[in-house]
Amino acid sequence: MLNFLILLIALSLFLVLIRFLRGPTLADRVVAFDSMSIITTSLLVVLSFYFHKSLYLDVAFVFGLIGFVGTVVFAKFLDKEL
Amino acid sequence: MNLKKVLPLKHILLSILSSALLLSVLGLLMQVKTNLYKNVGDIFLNLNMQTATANAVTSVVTFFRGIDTVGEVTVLFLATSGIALMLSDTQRTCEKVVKQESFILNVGSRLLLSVIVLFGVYIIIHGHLSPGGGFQGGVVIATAFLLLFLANPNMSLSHSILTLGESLSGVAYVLVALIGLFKMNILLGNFLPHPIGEIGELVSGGIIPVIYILVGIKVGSEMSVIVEYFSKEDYYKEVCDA
Amino acid sequence: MLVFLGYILGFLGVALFFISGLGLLRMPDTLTRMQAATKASTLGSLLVILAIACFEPDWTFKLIVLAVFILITNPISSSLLAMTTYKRFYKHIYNTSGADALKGEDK
Amino acid sequence: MIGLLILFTFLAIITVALGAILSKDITQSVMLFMGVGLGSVVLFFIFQAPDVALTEAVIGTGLSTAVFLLGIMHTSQEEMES
Repeated sequence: MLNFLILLIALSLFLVLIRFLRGPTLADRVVAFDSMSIITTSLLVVLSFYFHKSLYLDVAFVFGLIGFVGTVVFAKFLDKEL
Repeated sequence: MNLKKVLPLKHILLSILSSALLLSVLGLLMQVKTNLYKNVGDIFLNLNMQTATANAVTSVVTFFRGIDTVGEVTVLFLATSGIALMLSDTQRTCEKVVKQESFILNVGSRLLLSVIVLFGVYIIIHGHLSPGGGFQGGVVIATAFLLLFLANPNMSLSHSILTLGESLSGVAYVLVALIGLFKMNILLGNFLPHPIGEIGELVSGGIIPVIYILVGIKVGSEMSVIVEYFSKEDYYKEVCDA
Repeated sequence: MLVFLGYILGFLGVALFFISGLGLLRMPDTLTRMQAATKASTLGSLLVILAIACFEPDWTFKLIVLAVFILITNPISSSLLAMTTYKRFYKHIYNTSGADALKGEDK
Repeated sequence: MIGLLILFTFLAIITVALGAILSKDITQSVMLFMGVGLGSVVLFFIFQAPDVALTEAVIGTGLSTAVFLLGIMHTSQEEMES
Protein backbone atom coordinates (compact mmCIF):
# COMPACT_ATOMS: atom_id res chain seq x y z
CA MET A 1 0.00 0.00 0.00
CA LEU A 2 2.79 2.42 0.92
CA ASN A 3 4.62 1.38 -2.23
CA PHE A 4 1.54 2.31 -4.20
CA LEU A 5 1.51 5.76 -2.52
CA ILE A 6 5.17 6.34 -3.41
CA LEU A 7 4.54 5.29 -6.99
CA LEU A 8 1.59 7.64 -7.34
CA ILE A 9 3.69 10.54 -6.04
CA ALA A 10 6.34 9.62 -8.61
CA LEU A 11 3.66 9.60 -11.32
CA SER A 12 2.57 13.15 -10.45
CA LEU A 13 6.25 14.16 -10.36
CA PHE A 14 6.48 12.79 -13.89
CA LEU A 15 3.59 14.98 -15.04
CA VAL A 16 5.27 18.07 -13.58
CA LEU A 17 8.58 17.03 -15.08
CA ILE A 18 7.08 17.05 -18.59
CA ARG A 19 6.05 20.68 -18.11
CA PHE A 20 9.48 21.41 -16.62
CA LEU A 21 11.18 20.05 -19.72
CA ARG A 22 8.75 21.46 -22.29
CA GLY A 23 7.88 24.84 -20.78
CA PRO A 24 8.36 27.42 -23.49
CA THR A 25 9.18 30.36 -21.24
CA LEU A 26 11.35 30.64 -18.16
CA ALA A 27 8.35 31.47 -15.97
CA ASP A 28 6.71 28.15 -16.83
CA ARG A 29 9.82 26.32 -15.77
CA VAL A 30 10.03 28.24 -12.50
CA VAL A 31 6.40 27.39 -11.72
CA ALA A 32 7.07 23.74 -12.50
CA PHE A 33 10.16 23.76 -10.30
CA ASP A 34 8.25 25.31 -7.42
CA SER A 35 5.61 22.61 -7.68
CA MET A 36 8.30 19.94 -8.01
CA SER A 37 10.07 21.03 -4.85
CA ILE A 38 6.85 20.84 -2.83
CA ILE A 39 6.04 17.37 -4.16
CA THR A 40 9.63 16.27 -3.48
CA THR A 41 9.34 17.45 0.12
CA SER A 42 6.40 15.17 0.73
CA LEU A 43 8.11 12.36 -1.19
CA LEU A 44 11.06 12.66 1.18
CA VAL A 45 8.72 12.54 4.18
CA VAL A 46 7.06 9.39 2.87
CA LEU A 47 10.44 7.82 2.09
CA SER A 48 11.75 8.55 5.58
CA PHE A 49 8.69 6.74 6.92
CA TYR A 50 9.47 3.92 4.49
CA PHE A 51 12.99 3.60 5.97
CA HIS A 52 11.65 4.05 9.54
CA LYS A 53 14.23 6.69 10.49
CA SER A 54 13.14 10.00 11.94
CA LEU A 55 16.60 11.49 11.43
CA TYR A 56 16.03 11.50 7.70
CA LEU A 57 13.33 14.13 8.14
CA ASP A 58 16.06 16.79 8.31
CA VAL A 59 16.46 16.68 4.54
CA ALA A 60 12.74 17.35 4.14
CA PHE A 61 13.11 20.24 6.60
CA VAL A 62 15.83 21.74 4.45
CA PHE A 63 13.63 21.47 1.37
CA GLY A 64 10.74 23.06 3.20
CA LEU A 65 12.82 26.01 4.35
CA ILE A 66 15.43 26.54 1.63
CA GLY A 67 13.69 25.24 -1.48
CA PHE A 68 11.79 28.46 -2.09
CA VAL A 69 14.90 30.66 -2.12
CA GLY A 70 15.69 29.51 -5.67
CA THR A 71 12.22 30.54 -6.81
CA VAL A 72 12.57 33.93 -5.11
CA VAL A 73 15.92 34.52 -6.83
CA PHE A 74 14.43 33.64 -10.20
CA ALA A 75 11.46 35.92 -9.59
CA LYS A 76 13.81 38.81 -8.81
CA PHE A 77 15.82 37.99 -11.93
CA LEU A 78 12.72 38.02 -14.14
CA ASP A 79 11.70 41.32 -12.55
CA LYS A 80 15.07 42.89 -13.30
CA GLU A 81 15.27 41.58 -16.83
CA LEU A 82 12.02 43.28 -17.76
CA MET B 1 64.71 1.33 -44.66
CA ASN B 2 65.86 2.68 -41.40
CA LEU B 3 63.74 2.03 -38.39
CA LYS B 4 65.12 5.06 -36.64
CA LYS B 5 63.67 7.40 -39.26
CA VAL B 6 60.20 5.92 -39.15
CA LEU B 7 60.07 5.65 -35.40
CA PRO B 8 62.39 7.98 -33.53
CA LEU B 9 64.00 6.72 -30.34
CA LYS B 10 62.11 9.21 -28.23
CA HIS B 11 58.73 7.89 -29.32
CA ILE B 12 59.73 4.27 -28.68
CA LEU B 13 60.96 5.11 -25.20
CA LEU B 14 57.82 7.12 -24.46
CA SER B 15 55.52 4.36 -25.61
CA ILE B 16 57.39 1.74 -23.57
CA LEU B 17 57.28 3.97 -20.51
CA SER B 18 53.59 4.78 -20.85
CA SER B 19 52.63 1.15 -21.40
CA ALA B 20 54.63 0.15 -18.34
CA LEU B 21 52.87 2.82 -16.33
CA LEU B 22 49.49 1.67 -17.59
CA LEU B 23 50.28 -1.93 -16.74
CA SER B 24 51.43 -1.04 -13.26
CA VAL B 25 48.29 1.01 -12.64
CA LEU B 26 46.17 -1.88 -13.89
CA GLY B 27 48.05 -4.24 -11.59
CA LEU B 28 47.48 -1.90 -8.66
CA LEU B 29 43.81 -1.77 -9.47
CA MET B 30 43.60 -5.56 -9.57
CA GLN B 31 45.42 -5.72 -6.23
CA VAL B 32 43.01 -3.22 -4.74
CA LYS B 33 40.10 -5.28 -5.91
CA THR B 34 41.42 -8.42 -4.32
CA ASN B 35 42.99 -7.14 -1.12
CA LEU B 36 41.73 -3.79 0.02
CA TYR B 37 38.31 -3.38 -1.46
CA LYS B 38 36.37 -5.20 1.22
CA ASN B 39 38.37 -4.09 4.19
CA VAL B 40 38.54 -0.28 4.29
CA GLY B 41 34.97 0.23 5.33
CA ASP B 42 35.20 -2.54 7.91
CA ILE B 43 38.36 -1.01 9.41
CA PHE B 44 36.66 2.37 9.76
CA LEU B 45 33.54 0.85 11.25
CA ASN B 46 35.57 -1.12 13.79
CA LEU B 47 37.56 1.96 14.74
CA ASN B 48 34.29 3.77 15.31
CA MET B 49 34.21 2.27 18.80
CA GLN B 50 37.28 4.33 19.69
CA THR B 51 35.91 7.61 18.41
CA ALA B 52 32.55 6.88 20.01
CA THR B 53 30.05 8.81 17.99
CA ALA B 54 26.57 7.63 17.21
CA ASN B 55 27.15 8.43 13.56
CA ALA B 56 29.88 6.52 11.73
CA VAL B 57 30.01 8.98 8.83
CA THR B 58 30.75 11.83 11.21
CA SER B 59 33.67 10.02 12.81
CA VAL B 60 35.14 9.29 9.38
CA VAL B 61 34.76 12.93 8.34
CA THR B 62 36.16 14.49 11.51
CA PHE B 63 38.85 11.98 12.49
CA PHE B 64 40.24 9.93 9.65
CA ARG B 65 39.66 12.71 7.13
CA GLY B 66 39.87 15.56 9.61
CA ILE B 67 42.97 17.01 8.01
CA ASP B 68 40.98 17.50 4.78
CA THR B 69 38.80 20.01 6.55
CA VAL B 70 41.76 22.33 6.99
CA GLY B 71 42.30 22.26 3.24
CA GLU B 72 38.62 22.91 2.54
CA VAL B 73 38.61 25.86 4.89
CA THR B 74 41.70 27.24 3.16
CA VAL B 75 40.06 26.90 -0.25
CA LEU B 76 36.97 28.70 1.02
CA PHE B 77 39.08 31.49 2.51
CA LEU B 78 40.94 31.96 -0.78
CA ALA B 79 37.66 32.05 -2.71
CA THR B 80 36.26 34.68 -0.35
CA SER B 81 39.31 36.88 -0.58
CA GLY B 82 39.30 36.58 -4.37
CA ILE B 83 35.67 37.64 -4.58
CA ALA B 84 36.32 40.51 -2.19
CA LEU B 85 39.25 41.60 -4.34
CA MET B 86 37.19 41.47 -7.54
CA LEU B 87 33.89 42.92 -6.45
CA SER B 88 34.65 45.41 -3.72
CA ASP B 89 36.09 48.25 -5.80
CA THR B 90 32.79 50.00 -6.46
CA GLN B 91 32.50 53.47 -5.11
CA ARG B 92 30.26 53.52 -2.09
CA THR B 93 30.12 57.28 -1.90
CA CYS B 94 26.88 57.59 -3.85
CA GLU B 95 23.82 58.45 -1.86
CA LYS B 96 21.58 55.61 -0.85
CA VAL B 97 18.15 55.41 -2.45
CA VAL B 98 15.57 53.19 -0.85
CA LYS B 99 14.20 50.95 -3.57
CA GLN B 100 10.60 49.88 -3.76
CA GLU B 101 10.47 46.26 -2.69
CA SER B 102 7.79 43.65 -2.53
CA PHE B 103 5.85 43.92 0.71
CA ILE B 104 5.24 40.20 1.04
CA LEU B 105 8.90 39.31 0.60
CA ASN B 106 9.93 41.99 3.08
CA VAL B 107 7.62 40.74 5.83
CA GLY B 108 8.21 37.09 5.03
CA SER B 109 11.99 37.42 5.10
CA ARG B 110 11.85 39.16 8.46
CA LEU B 111 9.64 36.37 9.74
CA LEU B 112 11.79 33.61 8.32
CA LEU B 113 15.25 34.98 9.15
CA SER B 114 15.21 33.88 12.76
CA VAL B 115 13.67 30.51 11.90
CA ILE B 116 16.27 29.71 9.25
CA VAL B 117 19.17 30.81 11.46
CA LEU B 118 17.78 28.68 14.29
CA PHE B 119 17.53 25.71 11.95
CA GLY B 120 21.14 26.23 10.84
CA VAL B 121 22.27 26.27 14.47
CA TYR B 122 20.30 23.05 15.03
CA ILE B 123 22.06 21.40 12.11
CA ILE B 124 25.46 22.53 13.41
CA ILE B 125 25.12 21.45 17.03
CA HIS B 126 23.43 18.16 16.17
CA GLY B 127 26.11 17.40 13.61
CA HIS B 128 27.47 14.40 15.50
CA LEU B 129 24.06 12.77 15.85
CA SER B 130 22.13 13.53 12.69
CA PRO B 131 22.98 14.06 9.02
CA GLY B 132 24.52 17.45 8.63
CA GLY B 133 27.37 19.27 10.25
CA GLY B 134 29.31 22.47 10.20
CA PHE B 135 29.43 23.08 6.48
CA GLN B 136 25.73 22.47 5.82
CA GLY B 137 24.61 24.54 8.79
CA GLY B 138 26.87 27.41 7.79
CA VAL B 139 25.43 27.43 4.28
CA VAL B 140 21.89 27.42 5.71
CA ILE B 141 22.73 30.51 7.79
CA ALA B 142 24.20 32.19 4.73
CA THR B 143 20.99 31.42 2.82
CA ALA B 144 19.05 33.30 5.49
CA PHE B 145 21.22 36.35 4.87
CA LEU B 146 20.76 35.94 1.11
CA LEU B 147 17.00 36.13 1.67
CA LEU B 148 17.47 39.28 3.72
CA PHE B 149 19.55 40.93 1.00
CA LEU B 150 17.00 39.99 -1.65
CA ALA B 151 14.26 41.63 0.41
CA ASN B 152 16.00 44.92 1.11
CA PRO B 153 19.23 45.57 -0.78
CA ASN B 154 20.36 48.63 1.15
CA MET B 155 21.08 46.53 4.20
CA SER B 156 24.65 45.89 5.23
CA LEU B 157 26.47 43.46 7.48
CA SER B 158 29.14 44.47 9.93
CA HIS B 159 32.31 43.25 8.28
CA SER B 160 34.51 43.64 11.33
CA ILE B 161 32.46 41.21 13.43
CA LEU B 162 32.32 38.69 10.59
CA THR B 163 36.07 38.87 10.00
CA LEU B 164 36.74 38.55 13.72
CA GLY B 165 34.54 35.48 14.09
CA GLU B 166 35.98 33.88 10.99
CA SER B 167 39.62 34.31 12.00
CA LEU B 168 39.04 33.39 15.65
CA SER B 169 37.26 30.17 14.68
CA GLY B 170 40.03 29.28 12.23
CA VAL B 171 42.70 29.81 14.90
CA ALA B 172 40.68 27.83 17.44
CA TYR B 173 40.31 24.93 15.02
CA VAL B 174 44.08 24.69 14.57
CA LEU B 175 44.55 24.98 18.36
CA VAL B 176 42.14 22.09 18.99
CA ALA B 177 44.00 20.00 16.43
CA LEU B 178 47.36 20.82 18.07
CA ILE B 179 46.13 20.04 21.60
CA GLY B 180 45.06 16.66 20.28
CA LEU B 181 48.54 16.23 18.79
CA PHE B 182 50.27 16.97 22.11
CA LYS B 183 47.97 14.96 24.35
CA MET B 184 47.16 11.92 22.23
CA ASN B 185 50.01 11.97 19.66
CA ILE B 186 47.42 12.21 16.88
CA LEU B 187 46.43 15.35 15.04
CA LEU B 188 42.80 16.10 16.00
CA GLY B 189 42.95 13.49 18.75
CA ASN B 190 39.88 13.33 20.92
CA PHE B 191 41.22 14.65 24.22
CA LEU B 192 37.88 15.30 25.89
CA PRO B 193 36.13 12.42 27.69
CA HIS B 194 34.01 10.56 25.21
CA PRO B 195 31.92 7.64 26.43
CA ILE B 196 30.22 5.71 23.68
CA GLY B 197 27.50 7.97 22.38
CA GLU B 198 23.94 7.21 21.54
CA ILE B 199 21.45 8.96 19.33
CA GLY B 200 19.63 11.55 21.39
CA GLU B 201 22.47 12.49 23.74
CA LEU B 202 23.51 15.99 22.80
CA VAL B 203 26.64 16.18 24.97
CA SER B 204 28.67 13.30 23.61
CA GLY B 205 31.40 12.61 21.13
CA GLY B 206 34.20 14.59 22.80
CA ILE B 207 35.59 17.31 20.55
CA ILE B 208 33.37 16.63 17.51
CA PRO B 209 30.67 19.17 18.42
CA VAL B 210 33.39 21.74 19.17
CA ILE B 211 34.95 21.18 15.75
CA TYR B 212 31.58 21.38 14.05
CA ILE B 213 30.65 24.61 15.83
CA LEU B 214 33.97 26.20 14.81
CA VAL B 215 33.59 25.06 11.19
CA GLY B 216 30.00 26.29 11.18
CA ILE B 217 30.97 29.78 12.36
CA LYS B 218 33.74 29.99 9.78
CA VAL B 219 31.69 28.74 6.82
CA GLY B 220 28.66 30.82 7.78
CA SER B 221 30.57 34.08 8.01
CA GLU B 222 32.53 33.46 4.82
CA MET B 223 29.46 32.51 2.81
CA SER B 224 27.59 35.54 4.15
CA VAL B 225 30.41 37.79 2.96
CA ILE B 226 30.31 36.17 -0.49
CA VAL B 227 26.54 36.58 -0.74
CA GLU B 228 26.74 40.18 0.38
CA TYR B 229 29.34 41.09 -2.22
CA PHE B 230 27.37 39.39 -4.96
CA SER B 231 24.05 41.01 -4.16
CA LYS B 232 25.43 44.43 -3.28
CA GLU B 233 27.42 45.50 -6.30
CA ASP B 234 24.47 45.55 -8.62
CA TYR B 235 22.54 47.83 -6.33
CA TYR B 236 25.31 50.38 -5.98
CA LYS B 237 25.94 50.47 -9.69
CA GLU B 238 22.29 51.14 -10.42
CA VAL B 239 22.07 53.92 -7.88
CA CYS B 240 25.22 55.58 -9.18
CA ASP B 241 23.96 55.48 -12.77
CA ALA B 242 20.64 57.06 -11.88
CA MET C 1 -8.10 2.81 12.79
CA LEU C 2 -5.51 5.58 12.73
CA VAL C 3 -3.67 3.77 9.94
CA PHE C 4 -6.87 3.59 7.91
CA LEU C 5 -7.38 7.35 8.36
CA GLY C 6 -3.75 7.86 7.33
CA TYR C 7 -4.25 5.95 4.10
CA ILE C 8 -7.37 7.96 3.28
CA LEU C 9 -5.54 11.25 3.88
CA GLY C 10 -2.46 10.10 1.96
CA PHE C 11 -4.39 9.06 -1.12
CA LEU C 12 -6.39 12.29 -0.99
CA GLY C 13 -3.12 14.23 -0.97
CA VAL C 14 -1.68 12.20 -3.81
CA ALA C 15 -4.86 12.80 -5.82
CA LEU C 16 -4.33 16.53 -5.28
CA PHE C 17 -0.73 16.17 -6.50
CA PHE C 18 -2.02 14.41 -9.58
CA ILE C 19 -4.56 17.15 -10.21
CA SER C 20 -1.87 19.81 -9.85
CA GLY C 21 0.39 17.98 -12.30
CA LEU C 22 -2.46 17.59 -14.77
CA GLY C 23 -3.36 21.26 -14.49
CA LEU C 24 0.26 22.25 -14.97
CA LEU C 25 0.36 20.16 -18.09
CA ARG C 26 -2.96 21.08 -19.68
CA MET C 27 -3.57 24.75 -18.85
CA PRO C 28 -2.91 27.22 -21.68
CA ASP C 29 -1.24 30.12 -19.87
CA THR C 30 1.48 30.69 -17.30
CA LEU C 31 -0.79 32.36 -14.76
CA THR C 32 -3.47 29.68 -15.05
CA ARG C 33 -0.81 27.02 -14.71
CA MET C 34 0.38 28.69 -11.53
CA GLN C 35 -3.17 28.81 -10.27
CA ALA C 36 -3.54 25.09 -10.82
CA ALA C 37 -0.15 24.08 -9.49
CA THR C 38 0.59 25.98 -6.31
CA LYS C 39 -2.65 25.71 -4.36
CA ALA C 40 -3.33 22.07 -5.06
CA SER C 41 0.21 20.95 -4.31
CA THR C 42 0.38 22.94 -1.04
CA LEU C 43 -2.82 21.31 0.24
CA GLY C 44 -1.65 17.94 -1.02
CA SER C 45 1.67 18.15 0.80
CA LEU C 46 -0.11 19.12 4.01
CA LEU C 47 -2.42 16.10 3.68
CA VAL C 48 0.48 13.72 3.01
CA ILE C 49 2.37 15.06 6.04
CA LEU C 50 -0.77 14.58 8.15
CA ALA C 51 -1.04 11.03 6.84
CA ILE C 52 2.52 10.24 7.95
CA ALA C 53 1.70 11.77 11.35
CA CYS C 54 -1.20 9.29 11.56
CA PHE C 55 1.10 6.39 10.68
CA GLU C 56 3.78 7.32 13.21
CA PRO C 57 2.41 9.38 16.13
CA ASP C 58 5.90 9.88 17.61
CA TRP C 59 6.94 12.17 14.78
CA THR C 60 3.93 14.47 15.13
CA PHE C 61 5.80 17.47 16.53
CA LYS C 62 8.47 17.45 13.82
CA LEU C 63 5.88 16.99 11.10
CA ILE C 64 3.72 19.85 12.38
CA VAL C 65 6.76 22.13 12.35
CA LEU C 66 7.48 21.04 8.79
CA ALA C 67 3.86 21.77 7.80
CA VAL C 68 4.12 25.26 9.31
CA PHE C 69 7.33 25.87 7.35
CA ILE C 70 5.63 24.86 4.12
CA LEU C 71 2.64 27.06 4.94
CA ILE C 72 4.91 30.06 5.51
CA THR C 73 7.40 29.70 2.67
CA ASN C 74 5.23 28.52 -0.16
CA PRO C 75 2.89 31.54 -0.53
CA ILE C 76 5.87 33.93 -0.51
CA SER C 77 7.51 32.40 -3.56
CA SER C 78 4.19 31.88 -5.36
CA SER C 79 3.04 35.46 -4.86
CA LEU C 80 6.40 36.89 -5.95
CA LEU C 81 6.36 34.76 -9.07
CA ALA C 82 2.75 35.68 -9.87
CA MET C 83 3.56 39.38 -9.44
CA THR C 84 6.51 39.15 -11.81
CA THR C 85 4.62 37.13 -14.39
CA TYR C 86 1.76 39.58 -14.27
CA LYS C 87 4.08 42.53 -14.87
CA ARG C 88 5.56 40.71 -17.81
CA PHE C 89 2.51 39.31 -19.55
CA TYR C 90 -0.42 41.45 -18.48
CA LYS C 91 -1.04 42.73 -21.98
CA HIS C 92 -1.85 39.25 -23.21
CA ILE C 93 -4.34 38.41 -20.48
CA TYR C 94 -7.90 38.28 -21.68
CA ASN C 95 -9.68 40.51 -19.19
CA THR C 96 -13.47 40.42 -19.22
CA SER C 97 -14.33 41.62 -15.74
CA GLY C 98 -12.54 44.91 -16.16
CA ALA C 99 -11.09 44.64 -12.69
CA ASP C 100 -7.34 44.98 -12.40
CA ALA C 101 -6.10 45.44 -8.87
CA LEU C 102 -2.46 45.80 -9.85
CA LYS C 103 -3.01 48.42 -12.56
CA GLY C 104 -1.56 51.36 -10.71
CA GLU C 105 1.62 49.52 -9.73
CA ASP C 106 4.78 50.96 -11.10
CA LYS C 107 6.82 49.22 -13.80
CA MET D 1 8.77 -0.84 -6.22
CA ILE D 2 11.61 1.29 -4.91
CA GLY D 3 13.67 0.00 -7.84
CA LEU D 4 11.13 1.50 -10.21
CA LEU D 5 11.50 4.86 -8.42
CA ILE D 6 15.29 4.64 -8.75
CA LEU D 7 14.99 3.92 -12.47
CA PHE D 8 12.57 6.82 -12.94
CA THR D 9 14.85 9.20 -11.07
CA PHE D 10 17.87 8.12 -13.11
CA LEU D 11 16.05 8.68 -16.39
CA ALA D 12 14.71 12.04 -15.19
CA ILE D 13 18.18 13.25 -14.15
CA ILE D 14 19.70 12.21 -17.48
CA THR D 15 16.94 13.88 -19.50
CA VAL D 16 17.08 17.11 -17.51
CA ALA D 17 20.87 17.22 -17.75
CA LEU D 18 20.69 16.76 -21.52
CA GLY D 19 18.18 19.59 -21.66
CA ALA D 20 20.52 21.77 -19.60
CA ILE D 21 23.37 21.12 -22.02
CA LEU D 22 21.36 21.56 -25.21
CA SER D 23 19.40 24.64 -24.16
CA LYS D 24 20.27 27.85 -26.00
CA ASP D 25 19.38 30.33 -23.27
CA ILE D 26 21.79 30.38 -20.34
CA THR D 27 19.19 31.20 -17.67
CA GLN D 28 17.03 28.28 -18.74
CA SER D 29 20.11 26.11 -18.45
CA VAL D 30 20.56 27.30 -14.86
CA MET D 31 16.92 26.40 -14.23
CA LEU D 32 17.39 22.90 -15.64
CA PHE D 33 20.57 22.52 -13.59
CA MET D 34 18.47 23.12 -10.49
CA GLY D 35 16.31 20.22 -11.64
CA VAL D 36 19.42 18.02 -11.79
CA GLY D 37 20.18 18.96 -8.18
CA LEU D 38 16.65 18.09 -7.08
CA GLY D 39 16.73 14.70 -8.76
CA SER D 40 20.08 13.86 -7.26
CA VAL D 41 18.76 14.73 -3.80
CA VAL D 42 16.03 12.11 -4.24
CA LEU D 43 18.58 9.60 -5.53
CA PHE D 44 21.00 10.14 -2.63
CA PHE D 45 18.10 9.84 -0.24
CA ILE D 46 16.94 6.52 -1.69
CA PHE D 47 20.48 5.17 -1.45
CA GLN D 48 20.40 6.11 2.28
CA ALA D 49 23.07 8.79 2.23
CA PRO D 50 21.24 11.64 3.98
CA ASP D 51 24.46 13.59 4.61
CA VAL D 52 25.13 13.97 0.91
CA ALA D 53 21.46 14.62 0.22
CA LEU D 54 21.41 17.43 2.79
CA THR D 55 24.53 19.05 1.32
CA GLU D 56 23.15 18.81 -2.20
CA ALA D 57 19.78 20.22 -1.12
CA VAL D 58 21.37 23.20 0.61
CA ILE D 59 23.94 24.04 -2.03
CA GLY D 60 22.43 22.77 -5.28
CA THR D 61 19.02 24.35 -5.02
CA GLY D 62 19.72 27.37 -2.82
CA LEU D 63 23.08 29.04 -2.91
CA SER D 64 24.63 27.96 -6.22
CA THR D 65 21.58 29.13 -8.17
CA ALA D 66 21.77 32.52 -6.50
CA VAL D 67 25.47 32.83 -7.27
CA PHE D 68 24.92 31.77 -10.90
CA LEU D 69 22.06 34.18 -11.46
CA LEU D 70 23.72 37.14 -9.74
CA GLY D 71 26.84 36.46 -11.81
CA ILE D 72 24.76 36.38 -15.01
CA MET D 73 23.17 39.70 -14.04
CA HIS D 74 26.56 41.38 -13.55
CA THR D 75 28.21 40.00 -16.69
CA SER D 76 25.28 40.72 -19.01
CA GLN D 77 25.32 44.36 -17.94
CA GLU D 78 28.99 44.64 -18.81
CA GLU D 79 28.45 42.99 -22.18
CA MET D 80 25.74 45.46 -23.06
CA GLU D 81 27.96 48.41 -22.22
CA SER D 82 30.88 47.30 -24.34
